Amino acid sequence: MSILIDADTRVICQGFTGAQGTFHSQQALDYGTRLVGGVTPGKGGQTHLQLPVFNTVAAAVAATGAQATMIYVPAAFAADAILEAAAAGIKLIVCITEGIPVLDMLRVKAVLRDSESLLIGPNCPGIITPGACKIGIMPGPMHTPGHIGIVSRSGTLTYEAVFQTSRSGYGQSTCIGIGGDPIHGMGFIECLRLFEADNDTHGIVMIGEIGGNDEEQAADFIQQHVSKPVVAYIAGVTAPPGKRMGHAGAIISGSQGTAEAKISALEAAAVKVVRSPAEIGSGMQSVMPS
Amino acid sequence: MSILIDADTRVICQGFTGAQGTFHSQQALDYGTRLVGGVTPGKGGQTHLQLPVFNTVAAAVAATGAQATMIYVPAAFAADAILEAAAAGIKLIVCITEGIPVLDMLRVKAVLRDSESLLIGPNCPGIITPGACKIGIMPGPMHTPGHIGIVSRSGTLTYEAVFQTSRSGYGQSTCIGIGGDPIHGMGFIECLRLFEADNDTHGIVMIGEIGGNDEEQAADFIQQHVSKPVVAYIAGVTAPPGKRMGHAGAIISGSQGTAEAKISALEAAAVKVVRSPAEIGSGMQSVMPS
Amino acid sequence: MHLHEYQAKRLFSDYGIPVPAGQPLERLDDIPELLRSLGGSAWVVKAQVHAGGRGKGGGVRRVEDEQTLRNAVGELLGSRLVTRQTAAEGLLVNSVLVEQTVAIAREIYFGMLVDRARERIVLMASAAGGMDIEEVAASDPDAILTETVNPAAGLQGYQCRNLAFALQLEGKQVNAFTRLLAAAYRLLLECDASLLEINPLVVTADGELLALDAKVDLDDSALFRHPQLAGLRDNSQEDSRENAAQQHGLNYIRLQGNIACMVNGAGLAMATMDLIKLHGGMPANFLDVGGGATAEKVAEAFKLILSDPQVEAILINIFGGIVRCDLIAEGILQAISEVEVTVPVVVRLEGTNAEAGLALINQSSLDVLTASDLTEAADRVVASVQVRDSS
Amino acid sequence: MHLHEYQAKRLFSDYGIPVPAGQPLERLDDIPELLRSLGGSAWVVKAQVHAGGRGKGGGVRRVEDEQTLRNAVGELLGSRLVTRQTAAEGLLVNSVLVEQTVAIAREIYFGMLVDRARERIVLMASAAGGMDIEEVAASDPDAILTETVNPAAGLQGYQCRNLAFALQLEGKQVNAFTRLLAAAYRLLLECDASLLEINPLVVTADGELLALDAKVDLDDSALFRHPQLAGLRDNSQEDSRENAAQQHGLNYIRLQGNIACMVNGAGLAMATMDLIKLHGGMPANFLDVGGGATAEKVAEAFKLILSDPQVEAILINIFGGIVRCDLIAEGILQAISEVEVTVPVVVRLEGTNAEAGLALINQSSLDVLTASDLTEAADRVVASVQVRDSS
Repeated sequence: MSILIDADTRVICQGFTGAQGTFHSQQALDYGTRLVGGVTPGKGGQTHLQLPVFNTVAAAVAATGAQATMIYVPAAFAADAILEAAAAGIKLIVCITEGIPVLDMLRVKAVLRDSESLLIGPNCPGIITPGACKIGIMPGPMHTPGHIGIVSRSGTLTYEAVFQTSRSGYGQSTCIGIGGDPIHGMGFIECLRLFEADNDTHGIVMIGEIGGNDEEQAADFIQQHVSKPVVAYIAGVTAPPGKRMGHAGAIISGSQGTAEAKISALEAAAVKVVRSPAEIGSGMQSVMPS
Repeated sequence: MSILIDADTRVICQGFTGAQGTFHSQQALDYGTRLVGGVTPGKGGQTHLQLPVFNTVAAAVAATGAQATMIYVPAAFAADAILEAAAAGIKLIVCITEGIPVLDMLRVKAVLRDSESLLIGPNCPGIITPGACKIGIMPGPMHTPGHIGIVSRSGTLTYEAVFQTSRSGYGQSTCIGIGGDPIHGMGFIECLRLFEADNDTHGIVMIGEIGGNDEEQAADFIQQHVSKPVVAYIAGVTAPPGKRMGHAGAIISGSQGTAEAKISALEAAAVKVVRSPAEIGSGMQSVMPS
Repeated sequence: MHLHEYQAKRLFSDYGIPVPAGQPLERLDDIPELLRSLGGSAWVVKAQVHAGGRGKGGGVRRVEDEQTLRNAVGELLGSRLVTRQTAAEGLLVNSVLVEQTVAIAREIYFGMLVDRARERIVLMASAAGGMDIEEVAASDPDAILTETVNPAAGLQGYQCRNLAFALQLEGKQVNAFTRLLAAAYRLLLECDASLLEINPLVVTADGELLALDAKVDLDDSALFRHPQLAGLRDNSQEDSRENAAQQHGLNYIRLQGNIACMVNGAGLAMATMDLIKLHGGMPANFLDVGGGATAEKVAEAFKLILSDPQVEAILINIFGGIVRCDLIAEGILQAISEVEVTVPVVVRLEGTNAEAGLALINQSSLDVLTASDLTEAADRVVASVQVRDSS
Repeated sequence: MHLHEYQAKRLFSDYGIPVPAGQPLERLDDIPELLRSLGGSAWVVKAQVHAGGRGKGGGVRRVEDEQTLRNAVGELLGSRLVTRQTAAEGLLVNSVLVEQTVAIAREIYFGMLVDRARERIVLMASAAGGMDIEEVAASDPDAILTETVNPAAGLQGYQCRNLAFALQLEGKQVNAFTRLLAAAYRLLLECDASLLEINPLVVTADGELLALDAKVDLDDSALFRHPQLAGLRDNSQEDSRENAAQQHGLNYIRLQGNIACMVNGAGLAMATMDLIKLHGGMPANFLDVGGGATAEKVAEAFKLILSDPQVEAILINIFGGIVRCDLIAEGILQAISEVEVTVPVVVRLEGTNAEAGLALINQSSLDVLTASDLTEAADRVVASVQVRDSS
């Protein structure tokens, strides 16, 4: 078991014939992902990586029954690509592209509200169910099939969590990088809900960052709905206020968004919050039934 | 009993101090409607018809607990007025104004989709529960408290149905003119559902017109969900094709929209369809248990 | 409100939708100047009327020299063009559009409108362009491709590509098509158009896209925010009676029968027509005098009705609501005494102050019949015509 | 990307948002010409830097004759202005904005931005304008009014009126405010602004609305579709090291500590800083070398780090994913041999080909420490500084 994807998930790649799309499609194939084709407008009918290329997602879905997509198109066209996937009935949309304009994402989210499609990202490493299906740019080999669900706003910190939970013998059920953009798809709560319901997930690692209030809301959700052990790490205790959105941003977010506020909220929800990124694995050991 | 409104419904008027708003507010007060105030931007704080005037609907709701609104503002500002009422939490919005641009209504409906507010109209006579509450431009005196629910796309034809059901002794539980604009609020189906659930409504009159396919959909709904006797009249058997929306409109609507198509659909749903507008009352007599 | 092709194409140009080189023309004398600025060696002359089917009606002529051009323009200007979409008397041709000819490789249909069922803007396209698209839709619905626009996001590129690839457009045509659709969408929104149609949208021999025809209808209710567009109205293309009616706040449509009717409310007006038919008569018109029926309005309505020589009787059906029936009755009597009414008039009044209104009419010396209900009113007016016809 | 006030106000003018009469100035010599075209008898000289709090920092001067104006401009141009929002060294004043003075009746705060929590554009207003609005929000949240825009409908008039009446604007000010907000909303959408702030928005003694200050931030990700706006960037207002970093695809922010770090990935970079602190050290910077870390990039990162005289040790933390650790190790060794590195360097490599990478470093003759895990790496780099400091 796993969440969202497994060995049977039929995946396509949007931006298939581009440099990024080609490289990561090959990596996905090598990992065993059931990639069934790709989309590059104007190259429909060609063959790429021995798979069919389609002009549109709708055509790809009709021909292959694709259920998931990974998007590697340039930022200027990424919002359109997400909406195309949703309109074609793709259930899981993984957008790797970074640098999508905020107003584009605002429009995308307004449309997805009425859609059954789930979006992961943008600006994220993607999702992997070890040994079964990899949709994204994470390095496959360090993952181990197992029982920890990982959800993270940060790319390389996800790898750290994977590495440590692999080393400590738990392995991962599914790992999801939800991305750090201000307006994004699935958040902590949606992922936590799925992990809680997944029989094969025995514990959860959640990795947050400063900014926004997603972690605070996740803490509320954990307190009410999550029975499985959760280990959290929040990056940015020493981070400078950084490039702020002027006064208005500060007014909107109020006191929320600091690492300390997030850590307090999570600890109040009985989450094991580790202060060092090196303690994710050992933190998990301390909360898992032996 | 009745649907949507009763003697306790607190009503405000948007466009309160204008000519139309003033006239019909006075008529509503005379009928016994619990009108609690009105809105005219810039005239907040004044008194009109011995009732308070507010600058915004939000202020009116806060001060009066208004639950319903009747809108008499000019067409150019009517969409804004509807959205203002919805944002202020008004549950029943009755828009009398005619001539609202179609694209404005498109935007209004897109927003109302996510709202709990119900819209009646625009370009409609409004809604009345005889003897209890009148929100609209229908003449009050001809209505009689009773047990027939009336829903109609046409203004004066509603009056015809009211007149005939009053004369034949049934009276009306609630009468709703849903308006004839291409993009409008509540349709036949929403009203039929409420009438079906209302213990005080024993029979239903439905008055349709050529154009669109609301009547066809209502026929489907009646077949599946309405147990009470329904009498229908469809205006426009002899109407010329009229001002059509070019080819595209014809393609979209296909064979639907003619009076004959509507009559067939309704008769297939065991609705008593009368061919003469003079037979609404006698038609009701023929289907009501005596 | 309909726009003429040349007006729609000017809008197209403003929004970046490619159209053939062309200019409108209203006077024969302007031909030399037009040819100097337009250039070219072969042209198409297109009658500017508010109706489709112009080609089969002889309103579109291909010419290859100035004299033939002059002849074509001379024949069309001032004539009345009859097509399958016009009334029998046709429509007056006040202007023509002269365009350079185009080498056509293929013809596509494109349309965009506000769809009342979906409550969304819908795009439609078909590879069967240039043909009677309604027939295509009826016989082969799959030949019509549609895309629905979500207002929160607006028209998206993928929607244009879905249509483009389904139409088997190729290479740079896909992007050109996408740009064209984006421009059309912007035009529809910014001008409050209720319909925008390009039939045919052609691919030229050079592979370019070009709007060979152009149909734009504007939302009358939104004209208040487009004063410049409102100025494009051409009243010569409407029925003169309907124009006159509009000026007096009356909604009038002429029909083929002999029994005129005058009603308050569009639904009741349609129902009254149906009723006349049901009782064996033929309605001569649809006429809604609206809510605020005054004596002047009723008088104007009489004039309008009587200007139709086919009318042999009049049925007045008023349901008094806000409008009081006694005031309406006074208006009727006053109008009949002013306008020379030579045909039988049957009046049915119901609602507010109906009895007082009927009493006024019955007491008057004028020859007006009253009816106590709708059925009686219909019977009486139909009978009055039958009597007249058999006499 | 921040805009200068004068740039933001030029945009305001383009969109119909009223601003005081004013002109930017970069040279003292241009004063006479400026005064000729601007006119007036009293002016405000405002230093153009990317920071708030200019008034209290002495960056805004009121002057009433040409000589005082000249003195004020002379003092400001070329100086570094320090405010509560700048670093200690302040920001270079390359230009000033000279405006006619305005008689102010009251001051309002207005802001508009993309709110990540609501995923909507949000408008904010407060009667407490001209003040430190963040303090107002913290001490009296009810003093901040908000309206959220539904993207399917866009900003509505009632939302503007809700704010206007709550601010107790009167008469024609309500419509003026509504027009101003509609213009601001259009600007935000059409320019891909992430923030638009007017503080204060003043009501003048004559009852007119005027944007006395203007702050516009643009979405960097969207600049590709606004080449003209992208050209407004003023690099002199950014930290020079951060500018240099950006040119090499590095994300660098300078901090106050002495232990530099070089990391791939923003999250891991923040975590590495946290780790240094947790082990008793002070991070000198945030530095994300990104996904495609090449030898050149690593070399540039070293140069950047070493240009900070406070740096006493360097921690390199790389988690190899797509990037192979052995290639990174080669890059590190090559960079150290090229750049003169005089401080201790601790390297932690993990992930793809980590062992090969560590072996390369351990086999080299260069003085680089390796660590087998994160904790050891942090311990070692903190210890190396403590040894140095105590020696």
